[in-house]
Amino acid sequence: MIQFIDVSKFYEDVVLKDISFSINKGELAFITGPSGVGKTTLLKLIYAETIPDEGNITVAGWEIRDLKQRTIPYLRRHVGVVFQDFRLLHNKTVFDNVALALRIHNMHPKEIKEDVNEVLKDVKLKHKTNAFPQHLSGGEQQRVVIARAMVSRPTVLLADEPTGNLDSANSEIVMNLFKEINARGTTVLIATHNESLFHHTGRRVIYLKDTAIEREVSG
Amino acid sequence: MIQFIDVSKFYEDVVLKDISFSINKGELAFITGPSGVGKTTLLKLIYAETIPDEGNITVAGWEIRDLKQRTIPYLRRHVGVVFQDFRLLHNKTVFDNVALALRIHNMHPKEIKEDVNEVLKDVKLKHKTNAFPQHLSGGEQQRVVIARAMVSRPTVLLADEPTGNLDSANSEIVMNLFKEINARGTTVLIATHNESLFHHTGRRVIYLKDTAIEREVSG
Amino acid sequence: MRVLFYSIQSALKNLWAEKWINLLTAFSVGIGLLILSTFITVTFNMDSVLKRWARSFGIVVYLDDDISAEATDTVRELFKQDADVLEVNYISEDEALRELRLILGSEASILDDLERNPLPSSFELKLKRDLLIPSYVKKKAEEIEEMSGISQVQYGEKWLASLNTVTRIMKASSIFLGGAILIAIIFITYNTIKIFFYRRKEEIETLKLLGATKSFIRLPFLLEGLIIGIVGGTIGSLALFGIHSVLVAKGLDFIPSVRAIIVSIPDEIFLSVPVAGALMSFIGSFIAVGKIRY
Amino acid sequence: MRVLFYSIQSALKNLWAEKWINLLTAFSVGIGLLILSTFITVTFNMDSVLKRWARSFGIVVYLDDDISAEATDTVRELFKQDADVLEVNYISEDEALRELRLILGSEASILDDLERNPLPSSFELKLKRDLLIPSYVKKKAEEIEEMSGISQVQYGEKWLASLNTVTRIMKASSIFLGGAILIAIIFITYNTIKIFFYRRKEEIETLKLLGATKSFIRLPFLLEGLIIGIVGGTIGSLALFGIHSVLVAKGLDFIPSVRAIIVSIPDEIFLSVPVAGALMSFIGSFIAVGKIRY
Ligand SMILES: Nc1ncnc2c1ncn2[C@@H]1O[C@H](COP(=O)(O)OP(=O)(O)OP(=O)(O)O)[C@@H](O)[C@H]1O
Ligand SMILES: Nc1ncnc2c1ncn2[C@@H]1O[C@H](COP(=O)(O)OP(=O)(O)OP(=O)(O)O)[C@@H](O)[C@H]1O
Ligand SMILES: [Mg+2]
Ligand SMILES: [Mg+2]
Repeated sequence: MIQFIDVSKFYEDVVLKDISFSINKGELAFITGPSGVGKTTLLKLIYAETIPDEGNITVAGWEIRDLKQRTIPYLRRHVGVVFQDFRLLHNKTVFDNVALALRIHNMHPKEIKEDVNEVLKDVKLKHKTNAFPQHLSGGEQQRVVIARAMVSRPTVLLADEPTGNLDSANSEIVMNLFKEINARGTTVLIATHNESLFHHTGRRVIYLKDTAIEREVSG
Repeated sequence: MIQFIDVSKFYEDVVLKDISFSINKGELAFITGPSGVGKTTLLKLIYAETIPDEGNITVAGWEIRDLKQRTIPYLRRHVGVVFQDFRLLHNKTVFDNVALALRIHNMHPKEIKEDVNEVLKDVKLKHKTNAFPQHLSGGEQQRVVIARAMVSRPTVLLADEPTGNLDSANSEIVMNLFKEINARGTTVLIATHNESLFHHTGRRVIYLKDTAIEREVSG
Repeated sequence: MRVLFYSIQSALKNLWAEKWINLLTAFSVGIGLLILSTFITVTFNMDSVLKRWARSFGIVVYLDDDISAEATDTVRELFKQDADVLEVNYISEDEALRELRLILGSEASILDDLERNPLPSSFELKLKRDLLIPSYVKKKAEEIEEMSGISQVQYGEKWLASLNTVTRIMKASSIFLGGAILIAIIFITYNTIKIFFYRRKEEIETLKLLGATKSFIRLPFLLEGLIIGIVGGTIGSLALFGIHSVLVAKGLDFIPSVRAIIVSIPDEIFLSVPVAGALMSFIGSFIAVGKIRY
Repeated sequence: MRVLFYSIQSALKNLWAEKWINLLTAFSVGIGLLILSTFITVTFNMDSVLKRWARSFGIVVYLDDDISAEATDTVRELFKQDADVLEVNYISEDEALRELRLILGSEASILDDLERNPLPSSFELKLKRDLLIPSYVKKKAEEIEEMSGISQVQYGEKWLASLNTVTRIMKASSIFLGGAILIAIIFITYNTIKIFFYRRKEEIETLKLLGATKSFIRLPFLLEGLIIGIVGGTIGSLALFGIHSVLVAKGLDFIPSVRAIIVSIPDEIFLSVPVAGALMSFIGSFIAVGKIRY
């Protein structure tokens, strides 16, 4: 589903160097490593917010290299992202923030309403449907972002530090959500430094260190 | 230094009800509780981003109730805040983001330069001085926010989930910074759900639950 | 076609959310178009007035007092064969006197006491429009004066120079002022749409990351510009119509030429103004939205 | 006073960062001021032309052909005592003939053949400026016609009506167009500063939380507006000066009254335009920044 072959990314410094790995369809895997190692960068490469300087990336059958400006939106519709910095719109309600992910598919308003309400129930935010993001706590905002990433039923779900703002109780709720989504067939890739998320799960964990993959283990 | 007397805050629901506590000058204390309990709201009350619906708050000798629009800036100059949502300016470099906290004091450019460079060294971001925030990792951004809150040597330092984006190694670096600032005489109040931050520190911890203070203990 | 539906919905919502700034934009566009269309109308009418004036410009060739009928015919034939000359009119002594009588009006009675007609006969020549250049006309007049049987050649020398200057200044200022106002109109919409664009910059970035196509992002802004332009144009058009109606109703017969400049207005302009407004504003919002890159 | 230093620094930096939009704003403000100042100049000159015309307006009172010298004196005294009358001029038969001779110019020779002067003597009356209302003048003329020794009273009835209409229309359109352009100018700057304000909205929110005072936040925007206005006004002023110079150089002596309208221009206007630009733009940016609340 996701394949990296000798991928490198440089900014001022080398951030990622000769990264190769592949995540299979239906898998749920983790990427971990210290702050600033390149976890977010790696995810950005997957949904084409940034392009690799070397190597090849394939996502859900799309060759990132060969994507035209015009086709990037269509790739992104297959990739749901829980952004580390949320990217919620402050002038839109929780409902509209989540609905946006469906509106850009030009879905029918009635279907949108049904789907959004369902997913807000899943993340336990039904009671905040008409609230604005800046009126939510950090943990509540985190869950809105997860809802938005889920609602369009993407082929691939990327989550960047999805429990950074959550206490352990809420972290568990969110992790259970990811497992459920994964069980329905979505490939899930989670970037986190929170080791308790993957300890004793038996899922694959990719450890990044100093621009390279250090090891891959079962957590 | 910080005193709450029967403070209540309502949004659509009751968020905080009859909160009373006081933090002494030179103390380092924690506020904890589940997501959405009102930790951020409590901090906002301290730096007057929002006003209490009931009760009295005193901060560094200022009575929040009686503050005039005109005097709010002067209170805030005594209160450094590490915002949960960072509030970094994307069109300014790391240096300028931190310097801003001094520019509003109308400090001399030369002094500003010295102070900013020093504090960036403290948070281990000297090499990112001229980078832009969106080019930083989540953890690096977190540390820029801490640097900005520290640089003006506030009387009170508030930190809202300051380790949410940090792995354990970086969390420790940051916590040591807070201890140092505190040792220099600044009163520090940290809101977090990360129990490992206050376990076995012997510092005071205020537990919030369902709109009220559940208990105060030594962590 | 649900993209269009969402775009229209979004455009209308945004227009309504910022109704004051939008109204002010439309109003400014309207003012610009009002000034522009007034200016165009005046220029347009002025031009036809100038054409009329140019048509009335004649070289008066006075014949010798004692010229014979044959000699007069010879001169007439020469003029008729001249390619520069558009029209030749013979004014006999009697006609000249009759014209003078008309000019004098109520005081014409003084002519009754005359014993003989003191006026000479003359030819009035009209030159082709594009030959009405001061230097050329001067040369022509001198040539004619050399001919036999001619006593004197007269024409409005200063008048002709002024005609030329006015024509040239009008053309130059049409281009300058017209262009400047058009740029200003485009800019006004550009500015407003740019505000909206910046205000929603974060939203746009997020939309891109969520997989929105370019047209999904751009269409609302373009539609907003278009609507602002149409409303602005309509305001301008109505204002023009109002002012024009007032002027006509007041029956300004102060200076006939001024009246001609103000009063005659082509009907098409009332439709053209909103169309021009829509076009300019569309261009403005098109530039404001700019290139969208992923 | 380091606030001011930082504000100027920040304003200049922002102005430079967005130089195109700022230049376009200044340019639009300039165009607006150019149109406005041209319009004011024309109105101003037009007004003095109208005043001159009004001064030249006279009622011509023709006396009976066979009136005696004493009767003429009586009539003159009556006019002189009339409070409405500003000036009384007696034109004898001989003077009337001399004037006609001037009017006829080169064709005056026809008058040489006259045996007796057919023209009547007359008084020309000038009325007070504020009495030049069509209905009042009409009544006056009728009263005079009743007096003994008077054969006929003549004055430009239509002309007077037009003078009144023109004056009224000019006043109305001054207020309307002038006001509209001023609003448009204020709006243009408002719009641009609003863009900057929105673009830095996040920054402003953050500055507030960091403890910035209101003036620290507002000053840069107000300074930007001020500078844009001054630059725009200077553009407008230079354009006005340029156009005026060209018109004067071309020596437009086409229609003397038009010449008078275009050519005379008070020097102060070249300074007033930048000042007006600065003021309008300052108002625009002041509104754009709005009230800052903590
Ligand atoms: N657009 C960019 N331009 C320049 N440097 C960048 C850019 N984006 C990231 N970097 C740098 O690349 C490195 C990796 O950043 P990245 O955000 O991928 O780290 P991360 O593993 O997600 O860290 P964290 O756990 O703190 O979020 C950092 O040092 C960052 O400063
Ligand atoms: N401006 C507001 N308007 C309405 N409701 C608000 C506003 N700010 C906060 N709330 C609500 O108040 C409650 C407490 O929010 P707060 O941000 O203080 O929680 P928190 O303890 O910081 O949570 P977290 O750990 O998730 O950051 C939440 O339910 C939130 O939705
Ligand atoms: Mg990251
Ligand atoms: Mg919080």
